[in-house]
This record gives sequence, structure tokens and C-alpha cells, in this order.
Amino acid sequence: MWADAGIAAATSLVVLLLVLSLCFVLLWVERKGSALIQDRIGANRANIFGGILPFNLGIVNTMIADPIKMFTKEDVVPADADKLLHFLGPFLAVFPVLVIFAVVPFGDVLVIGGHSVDLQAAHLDVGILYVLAMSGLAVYGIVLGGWASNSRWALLGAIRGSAQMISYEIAMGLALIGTVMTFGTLDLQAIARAQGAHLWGVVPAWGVLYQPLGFLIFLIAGIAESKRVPFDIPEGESELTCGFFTEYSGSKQACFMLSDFAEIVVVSGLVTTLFFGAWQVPFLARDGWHFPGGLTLAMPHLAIVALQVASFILKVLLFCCLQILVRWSLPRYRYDQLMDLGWKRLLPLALVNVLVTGIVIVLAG
Amino acid sequence: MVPTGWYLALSAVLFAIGTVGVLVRRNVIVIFMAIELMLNAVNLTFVALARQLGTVDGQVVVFFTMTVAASEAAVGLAIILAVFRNRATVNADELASLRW
Amino acid sequence: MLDQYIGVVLTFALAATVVGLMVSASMLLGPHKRAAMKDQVFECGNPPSGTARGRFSVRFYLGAIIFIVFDVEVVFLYPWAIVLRSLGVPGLVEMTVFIAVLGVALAYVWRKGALVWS
Amino acid sequence: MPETLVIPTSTLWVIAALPLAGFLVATFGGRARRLVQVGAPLLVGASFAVAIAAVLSLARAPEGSRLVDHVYTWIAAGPFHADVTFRLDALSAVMTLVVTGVGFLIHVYAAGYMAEDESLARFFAYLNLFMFAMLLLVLADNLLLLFVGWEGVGLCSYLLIGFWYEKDENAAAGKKAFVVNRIGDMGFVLGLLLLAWSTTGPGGAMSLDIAHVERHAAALGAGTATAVALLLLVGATGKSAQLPLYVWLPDAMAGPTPVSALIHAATMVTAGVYMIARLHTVFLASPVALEVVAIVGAATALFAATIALVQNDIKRVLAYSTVSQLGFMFLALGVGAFATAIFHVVTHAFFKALLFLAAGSVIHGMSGEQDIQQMGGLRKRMPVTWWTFLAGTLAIAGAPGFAGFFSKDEILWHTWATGHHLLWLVGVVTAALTAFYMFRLLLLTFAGKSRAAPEVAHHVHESPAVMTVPLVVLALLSVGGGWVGLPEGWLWGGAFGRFLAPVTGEPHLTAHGAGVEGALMLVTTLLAAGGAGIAYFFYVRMPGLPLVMAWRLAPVYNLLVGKYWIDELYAALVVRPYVRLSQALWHVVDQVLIDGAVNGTAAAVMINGQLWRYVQSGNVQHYALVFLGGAIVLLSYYLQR
Amino acid sequence: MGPLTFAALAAGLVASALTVVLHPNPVKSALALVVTLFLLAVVFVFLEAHMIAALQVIVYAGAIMVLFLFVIMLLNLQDDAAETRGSDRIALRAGAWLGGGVLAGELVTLFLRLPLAAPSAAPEGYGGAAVVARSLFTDYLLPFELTSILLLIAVVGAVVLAQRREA
Repeated sequence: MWADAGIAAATSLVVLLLVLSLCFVLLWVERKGSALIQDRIGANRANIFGGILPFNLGIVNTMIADPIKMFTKEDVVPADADKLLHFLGPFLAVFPVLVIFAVVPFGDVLVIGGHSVDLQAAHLDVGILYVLAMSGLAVYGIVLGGWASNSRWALLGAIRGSAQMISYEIAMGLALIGTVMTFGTLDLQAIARAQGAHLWGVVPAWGVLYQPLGFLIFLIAGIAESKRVPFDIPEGESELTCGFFTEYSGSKQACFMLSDFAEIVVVSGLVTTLFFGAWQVPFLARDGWHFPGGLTLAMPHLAIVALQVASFILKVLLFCCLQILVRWSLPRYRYDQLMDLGWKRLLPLALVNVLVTGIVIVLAG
Repeated sequence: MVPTGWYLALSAVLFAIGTVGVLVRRNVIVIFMAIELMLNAVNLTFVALARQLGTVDGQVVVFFTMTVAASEAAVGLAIILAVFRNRATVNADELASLRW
Repeated sequence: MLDQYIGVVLTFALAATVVGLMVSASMLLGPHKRAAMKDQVFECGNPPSGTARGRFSVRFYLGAIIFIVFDVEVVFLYPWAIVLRSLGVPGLVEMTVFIAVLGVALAYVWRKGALVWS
Repeated sequence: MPETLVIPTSTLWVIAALPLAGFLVATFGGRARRLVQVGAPLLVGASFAVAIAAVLSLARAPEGSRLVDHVYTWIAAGPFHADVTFRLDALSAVMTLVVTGVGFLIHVYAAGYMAEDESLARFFAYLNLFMFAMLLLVLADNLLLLFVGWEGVGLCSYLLIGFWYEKDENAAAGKKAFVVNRIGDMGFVLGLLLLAWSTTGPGGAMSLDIAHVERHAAALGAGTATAVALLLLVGATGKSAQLPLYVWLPDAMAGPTPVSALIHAATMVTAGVYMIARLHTVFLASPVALEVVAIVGAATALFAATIALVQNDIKRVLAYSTVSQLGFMFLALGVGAFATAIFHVVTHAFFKALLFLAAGSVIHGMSGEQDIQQMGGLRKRMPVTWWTFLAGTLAIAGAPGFAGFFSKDEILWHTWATGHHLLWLVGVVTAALTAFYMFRLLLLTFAGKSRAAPEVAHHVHESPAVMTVPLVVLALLSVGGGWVGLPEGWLWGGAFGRFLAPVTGEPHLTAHGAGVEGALMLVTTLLAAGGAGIAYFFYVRMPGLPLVMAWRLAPVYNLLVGKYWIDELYAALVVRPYVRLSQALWHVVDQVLIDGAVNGTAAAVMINGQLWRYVQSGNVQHYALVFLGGAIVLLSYYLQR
Repeated sequence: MGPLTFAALAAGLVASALTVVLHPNPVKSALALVVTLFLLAVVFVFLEAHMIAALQVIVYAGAIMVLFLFVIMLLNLQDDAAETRGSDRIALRAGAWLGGGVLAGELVTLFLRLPLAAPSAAPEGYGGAAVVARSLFTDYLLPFELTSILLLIAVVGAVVLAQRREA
């Protein structure tokens, strides 16, 4: 009992750290990557203690200095804002996104001292529903933040943002149904394991092969959920200054930004888990490699687990970078275009996808 | 293991609280929320008894209750909007023109 | 069954503490210098005028309604998706009917222009 | 009767359903005149075809069997139960063929006759509905179902008599027919109830199934049987226009002529005859009632014939002759010769339908003129009509070899042979009178030179083929139709009777011998010829004579022209007192008592409301609070238990 | 679960429910209601209704309450001071509280009086998606299909009511 609790605590801690660290990495990737894309040098003036160090600390700058700077700024709250809600806003913006990762498996079972540890904070049978539920709660962060700060920009941004999020939530949910149908379960770990198989012995049976359309819809909807360019209407600088967190400063604003990054990570994590074989490495089974053609190659357990976790993180990072690339290369949608895309394109498409998948499954038996 | 009766009692209390809310509030929307509260109290009863009987029928019923609640919220709030548009108030006391 | 949720509870607790700390970081670490100007909300430098919480278009409300309806649909779709294999063709037909009816709903709001956002 | 065997089938309902379909087509497809004009007759024709097929299969079946088509259980209330079931035995087979066959011809005729009428669709809707009801009546295996058809035909007759309701007298005639039939139906319903109650089977099983009734009828006590039979007779007299309820039929001529031919000559008015033949077991159980039937029949026959002598409206003459012929049928029923009655129904259907249609053709040609005093000399102008009318007249007058000859003489023979010599005399006299007035009608219409107004006379024309073809067909039937029922001993003699015997049983004759029968036949024929001769003498040789006669015998003549003042009598005895009573009830009971009660209640409610309305504050929450109180009370009740 | 956990949950539920009913600010009431619904979901989990618990959060907390918040913001409802004072409807308030108390008391006694044996251990997969789904799509097929009609009607009604007529 206590051992289980300890293990659970450990795994959940790992998960949180994983997400947060990824977020910090992304912060740097965003800074430098954008510079790269836009052919700039990017942040390069970082040094500590007035430059006693001889060399530049780019990474340190963005990964450490920025957060520290943010967290130590003054927290300004408008006079007639609602203090409680003003605090709850950023909290609810980050919290649900973080906890989503609890059900995302980042590896297969790890066996230490008789205990077999499922590398997943919470192994829920209704995992995907849990994901939907939490991502649904994320709306409150924006709504409350915007409402509490009692400012035109904030309110407008909040309303738009929430409308946008709920619009794309539908498409998101529908896109996942195809996957659920193919694997016949809501348990993410089970889905991950199911993707260990190989079609005709050579092609890894990853979800994307069954659900290409679902994958696309989910990815687009996910990016829209995270309210980033090209879907950054609610915080579009040019029209709403900063949208719903106009009236936020210091760590609270940092949290809103964090929530953006966290969402990127979560979306990438889900995409990886559901469509790209989660932690699976092609031809790598629990006891070692099984290449097509009968060639097998045993490996120590720990190494295998390490490989799997590594592959998971790698895939996630890949998709994070993809999203950042999108964010820096595409122009912003107009609001009506945005909603049209959600309601009039993705939603019907997802419905069709569901029906087609259903027909195929039933006919295939 | 908590006896089912306690869950039922809890749902009863929640239901009563909802009732009081319906009666004492003037803001129609809040009254509406109180009604939702009552609905959920009943849902709790369903789920608890389903567990007691070891069947899932009760849970299915909750399924439908949620659907009904959703449609109810949509239409009800639309009505409130329409009323507010015409009367510029959501105060139950002022919305009492249907009388002798 | 229930011990599945231990992980969830722990994650919630941890995340809550972490996020709580982060949000309140500036309150703890940051300086506290009040000033009349800071209390005002930002309106591009002009002194704020009128109430900020003006009403906004009913469209957002309509959008939310459609959202609710389709959310419920999604909610019905998940259990269906799981048991579809055992239901077979009848199950498929059932859900097709269901989706068709809600498709009518979508078409209705579409034609009523509730989906026009410009 | 021989033990009949029941052959279940599932096709009979089609016979009745097809006209119903026609009704629906005419009702909902009213816009498409052509569709209705062609479709309605065709559907009836189809029904005729199906009927033929069914009858053939029945004929192939062993002697005395019947087809039964159980559609569904209609009523099952405790001991009582009634099914919607169709039966086809010899009796209903004959009737079905007559109804559908003659009905088909008349529909065709009507398609031409009503072609110009703007509410043609409505006409055919009614007509098809009538066919449906009539077939229901004829095919019913259950007296309740039969009663449905009975009422249905009554309704259609009402609708069709008042078809041209723009004219008040037409509407009035319809109403009259309806009311008089109601009186008859009242008796019919009572009869049915008494029958159902008195034929309660073992275990209290109550039913109006014909089989059930026949099984228990013999066991009826004489008193009960008489009561039931007389009540049923009342119904029959209403529907079949017998004394004293015949008064509606002459007025019914207000309807379009095809209607007169179909409903008021060929089919509906024979429903009473059919019903009595159907329930002959009940009547046989009560000799008294049977006697009454015979007397009523004979009296009606003579009575109507005398009136017919002096009428001048071509259709009225035919109407009275119909009443008189129906009298003959009742006479046959009364003497127990049920098969013979049905035989006369058939032949009468042929020649009377023919005569009416021919009359219609005449009226058509005379552009609406109906007074035979204004006609004459149509023989040249409308040859087909003339020849067919002549055939019909010969048939009804009982010229040897023609349809009417056999049936009428069989009736008279049976009357004599069962020892009713007085009634036989009445019958013979009536036959002579029939011959007279029919030839009078014929000659005044077709012979001599035209007495019509010149512009009318100018464009007298023969009717189109769609009308004349049915005439010819019916004429052939009236000529040859009688041969199915040759008297006993002749070639295939008595075939018709034998066919019906399993259902209607054989009349038991006291006197026997072909010789007697032949002699009587001769007497009748000679008398009929005499009547015809006198008519010729009166209206062709010396046309002045009738006026002289009328002046000489003024009182008789006026009595006849005034139809014995029966209508006036009824008006004085029944109608006016009834109206006065109703007015009294209206003013006193209705306006004072009932309205007072109603208004009083309303007032009371209003006062009460005035008191209570103050409870309605308009604030929802107050109501909710009361609601809560109610819930609490309920709960505390449960807590007590 | 142990009585302590239950007590804690119940206390939280009652507290949040009371907040819904009593808090003068509609937005806060709505949030309190969200909390209530969330806690109820937790209770459902303890009752082995895993799927329903998830749906509770998705549909109620994630969708319906958002709609409520939208409307509250749409109408820009501030704390209505009328809620706090209200000497004018003392009778109603008194009656409401009294009646509510009596109702609660009666229901509780009624429920606790029920002779309910301790429920047997739930079968494998009880309350999971598959089990509920099978029951839903076989025994409750007709209601399920009718649900779609209901939703359709709801949409039509809401749109008709909410859209401003272009006059």
C-alpha cells in the first residue's frame, strides 16, 4: 500500500517535472528559434553580476533569468478588480493543463526491486475522458482572468478566447473518437501498448496510420486550443493589446504564458501517445529488439525503458518544435475565419471521419 | 465502506439547499443554478442506488439527466436573455406581471 | 479500481502547490509600491471611461449553446466508440441516426447565421 | 337445413375494399375530373370481376358450403363479441353479383349522365361509398356489421337524394328519406338487441354472428320470435319502402336518375328483402310475423300500383311501381318462398334499373322534362331508348318469356300453393294494374306525336353510347335474365331455387301439380295482356277518353292523384304534433332549465374565481413555496406509514 | 472509502452548495456551483461510476456552467444588493428556510430508515465505459435516440429565442 503510494508520488512528481522542464526548454526554443526563423541573433545579452563572466549565457538567460525576472516583478492588481478571481484566473489557466499529463504514459513498466512500476502517474480506464474533462476546465482560467481584471481588453479577449476554446474542443473530442474506435479503449497506456504491433511485420502500427485525418484535425484543434498564432485572436497584440491578461503582471502573467507552453507540451504529448506510438520504439519489445527477418537482439531491462522514455520525450519535443515553427511562420486568422474553420470545416470533417471509421470497423468485423 | 443511506442523506441535504435557493434568490439565473443543484442531488441518488443494486441503469439515467439539463440550460438561459432584452431585469420579483 | 486515482490525487496536490506558489510568487517576492496610476486599467494611455463590463454580442452565447449540444453528442459518442465492435451494424445505424438529427441542428444554426462571426 | 361447411379465405374483403378505394380517389382526387370519371366505374368493375371469381370458387365448392373471410376481431366485450367477417354463401353470392354487376353498369351510365355536372367528383364519391356500404351489408357475417352497412347505405341515399341541395325540395326529400329510415332503423336496432339477448348461448356467450343466430333461432319462444320478427320487419319496411313507411321513396326521385336506378330501384331498397331472407330462420319461428309480412307486402303492392295509375311524372310512376314490386317480394317472403323473393329481387334489379336508366335517357333527351304529358312521339327520335324501354316494360308487365314473367308468376304460384288465395287475388289484380300503368307510361312517352314545346322538341336527341350501351346490356338481361329460374319441371327448372335452397330452405307447398301452376300462369298473363290492351286503347286509339274517365270518376281520381293523402295524414298526425312538442321542449326545458343550469354553473365558477384569484401573486417563488408545502405533506404521509 | 473522507467530501459539498445559494455575486455562485459539481464527480468515483464522473466534469463543469458564466457576463450582472437586505420578503425567506429544513429532515429520516444491506463488491469493469455503453445502446436505445430530438429542439428553441429579430 505505502509502496504503491510512494511509487505514485514519484511518478506524478516525475510527470510534473517533465512538463515544467519541457516548458522551460520551449521558452528558450521560442526565443532562439524565432530568431533563427526570422534571421536574427535573438537574446544574447545575458550575463550575471554585471558581466563578470567572460562568456554569453544565452540558454541560461532565457531558461533561468526570464522566469526569475518575471517572478520577482511587482504584482499589480487594478483597483476595482476582483482580487480572488484575479488570483484564480492564472491558477486555473495552468493547473488543469498540468494535471492532464497525469494520464499520459511516458514509458512501459519499469521493474525495480520486485515492484513493477507503470510509467504513468495515474493509470485510468477512462483516461481520454479525463483528458477532455481537464482541458474543458482550462476555459475558466481565461474567463475568470478576463472578467476579474475589469478591463475592456481583458473581457473582450476572455470572451473571444473562451468561445474559441470551446469551439475547438468539439473538433478535438470528435477527432479522438476515431482513435478510440480503432483501439477500442479509453486507456492511454493500453493504446500505447497496442501500437507496439507491426503491420506485415515491418511498419509500426502507429495510430496515425489508422487515423490520418483524425491526427490532422486533432493537431489543428490542439494548436487552436493553446491560443497561439495563427489562432492567437484572444491575445492578439495588434487588436487587444494582450487580450485577457492585459491587466496581469509578474508571476501571474508568467503563469498565463506558462499555460501556453504547457498546452503545447500536452498537445504534443497526446499526439505522440495517440498517433505516433507513444513511447514505442520500432521493433523494440520488452525483452529486446525483434527486427523483421527473425533477427533478435536482447537488451537489459533498464536500457530498454530508458530508450522508450527517451523516444517519448524526443517525439514530444519534435511536435513542440513543429508547433513553434507554425507559430512563427503563419499569419493570424481573422476571427470569423477562425470560427468558420472550427465549426464549418473541422466539425463536419470530424463527424465524417467518425462515421467512415465506424463503417470500416463494422465491415472489417 | 460507507453505507448507501449516507449518500442518499447527503443528496437529500443538497436537494433541500437547492430548494431553498430557488425560493430565496431573486436573480433568475441564480434560481436556475439552484435548480441545477437539485438536479445533481437527484443524480447522486440515482448513482448511489445503482451501486446499491449493482446495476448500471441508474448511471444511464444520470446520462440522460445530464442531456436534459444541457438542453434545459440552453433554452432556459435563452429565455432569460429574451426576458432581459424586453424588461431589462432578471429580478424574479419584478417579473411578476402574470397576475390578477 | 479506486487506487487508480491515487496518482490523480497526488498529481492534483503537487500541481496545486506548484502552481499556487508560482502564481503568488510576485506577491511574496515582488516589491509593493502602490500608485494611483497603477490602479487604473490599461486603456492605451487614456484615463479609463465608463464601465468595462459592457455587454457583448449574443453570438458568443449562441456559439456556447451549439457547443453544449455537440459536447453532449461527443459524450454519447465515446461509449459508443468503445462497444461499436460488439454492437455491429445496428449500432452503426443507431449512431448514424443520432448524428443525422444533430446534423440537422447544425444545419439549422448554420442557415440561421448563428455561425457568422464577423 | 343441410350442415354447411366453412371454407376460410382471405379475398372477400377485396370486393368491398375496391369501391372504398374509389371513394378515396374521388374524395382526394376531386380535381382530376377525368381520373374520377374513369377510375370510379373501373374500380366498381374490378370489384365485380373479383366477385365473379369468388362466386365461381364457391360454385366449385361442395353443395351448401360458404366462404368466410375473417378480417379482424372488432368487439370482444365480456361474453359479447363481434368480428369483422365476410361470408359468401349462395344468398350473398346472388346479391353481391347483382349489386356489383348492376352497380357497374349504372356507374358507366352515370359517367356519361353526370359528365357536365360540376360536382362530378362528389357524386362518384357518394356512389362508391354507397357501393362499399351495400357490399358490407350483403357480405356481412355478423348482424352488427350488417347494420353498419345498413346505416351506411341509408346515409349515402340521404346524401344522394339531396345531391342537388341548391333546390330546397331536394334537400327536404333527402331529410324525409333519412327521418323515415330512422324510424325503421329504430325498430331494426331494437330487434337486433332483443335477438342478441334472447339468443344467448351456453355460458352466456352473446353474439350476432349469423351462424350463431341461426343455431339458436329455432329455440326461440313463439312470443319472443314474433316480437323480434316484427321489430325487424319495421326496419325492413323502412328500408324497403313498405306500408306504412313507403312515403320517402317517391320523393327520393329528387336525386339524379342513376341514383334512383341504383339505390332506389335495384339495390338498397331490396336490403329489407335480403335481411328477412337472411334471418328467415327467425321469421319461420313465428308464423304470425310471417303472415304479417305477407299481408304488408300484398297491401303495398296493390296500394302503390293504384297510385301509379294516374301519376304523370315519369320517375314517380317508376318509383311507385318499385314500391309495388317490393310489395311482391314481401309477399313472397311472407309465404315462405324466400328463394323466390330473391329471384324477383334479381329480375327486378334488371328491368327496373333498365327502366330508370331509360327514363334518365329520355329526360336527358327532353332536356330535363319529366312530365309524360309533355312528351310523346320519341320513338323515332330515340330508337335505342325506345326499344330498351319496351323490353323493360314487357319484363315488368310479365310478358311470357321475359324476366319478370318467371319471378312474378313463381311468387303468385307460391302464394296460391301455400293457401293464401286472397293474397293471390290481390297479386293478380296488381299484376294487371302494373301492366296497365307501365304501358300507359310507355305509350304516352314514345307513341303518338310530340306534345312538347317546339324548342324542346326541336333538339330531342339520342343519348351517347356510354349511356345507351348499359341500356342494351340491361335490356338483354331483362329479356333473358329470367331463364335462370324456370318453374319446376321445365328444362332445368327451379335451378335458382335449388342453388339457394341450402341457405333459404324449401317452401313447403300444400297444393301441387304443374297443371295448376300452368293454369294460374295463364290467368295472370291474360289479365296482364288485358291491362296492356286497355292502356293501348286509352292512350293511342282514343286519347280523349282518359279525361272523360277522370271527370266521371272524379273522387277516385282525385284520391289517387292525391296519393290517398297519406303524406298529409302523416303531417297532421305525426309531424306537426311532434314539431309543437319540440318547440315546447326548446322553450321550456332547453332555454329555461338546461341553459339556466349551465349558466348558473358558469356564474358560480366565476364568483369562485373572483375570490381565489387574489392568491395568484404572479411571483413564481410563492407558488414554489406552496409546492414545497405539498411535497412536505406527502413526505410526512409516507413517514407515517 | 472511510467515513472520514466521506465526511470531508460531504462537508465540502454542503459548504459549496450553500455558497451557490447565498453568495450575492452571481459569478461567485456559478464558481461555487462548479466546485459542487466537481466534488460530486469525486463522490461518483467513490461510487464506482467512473464514466459518469468524467462526464459530470465534461458536460456540467466544462459546458453547462460555461454557458451560465457567459450569460452572466452577457447581462453584466453585478452583486445585487437586493439579495443581502430584503426585509420586504421576510415571510418568504422564513418559509423557505423552514420548509427546506423540514424537507431535508424528512428526506434524511426516510432514506436512513431504508433497509439497505451493504452493497456487494462491484463486478469487474462496473461503471466503466464499456458496461454503461452496452446498457445504454441496448436497453435504453429509444431514449437515446429521443435524446437527439430533444437536443435538436433545444438548439432551435434557443436560437429562436436568443437571436434578435431583424425588424
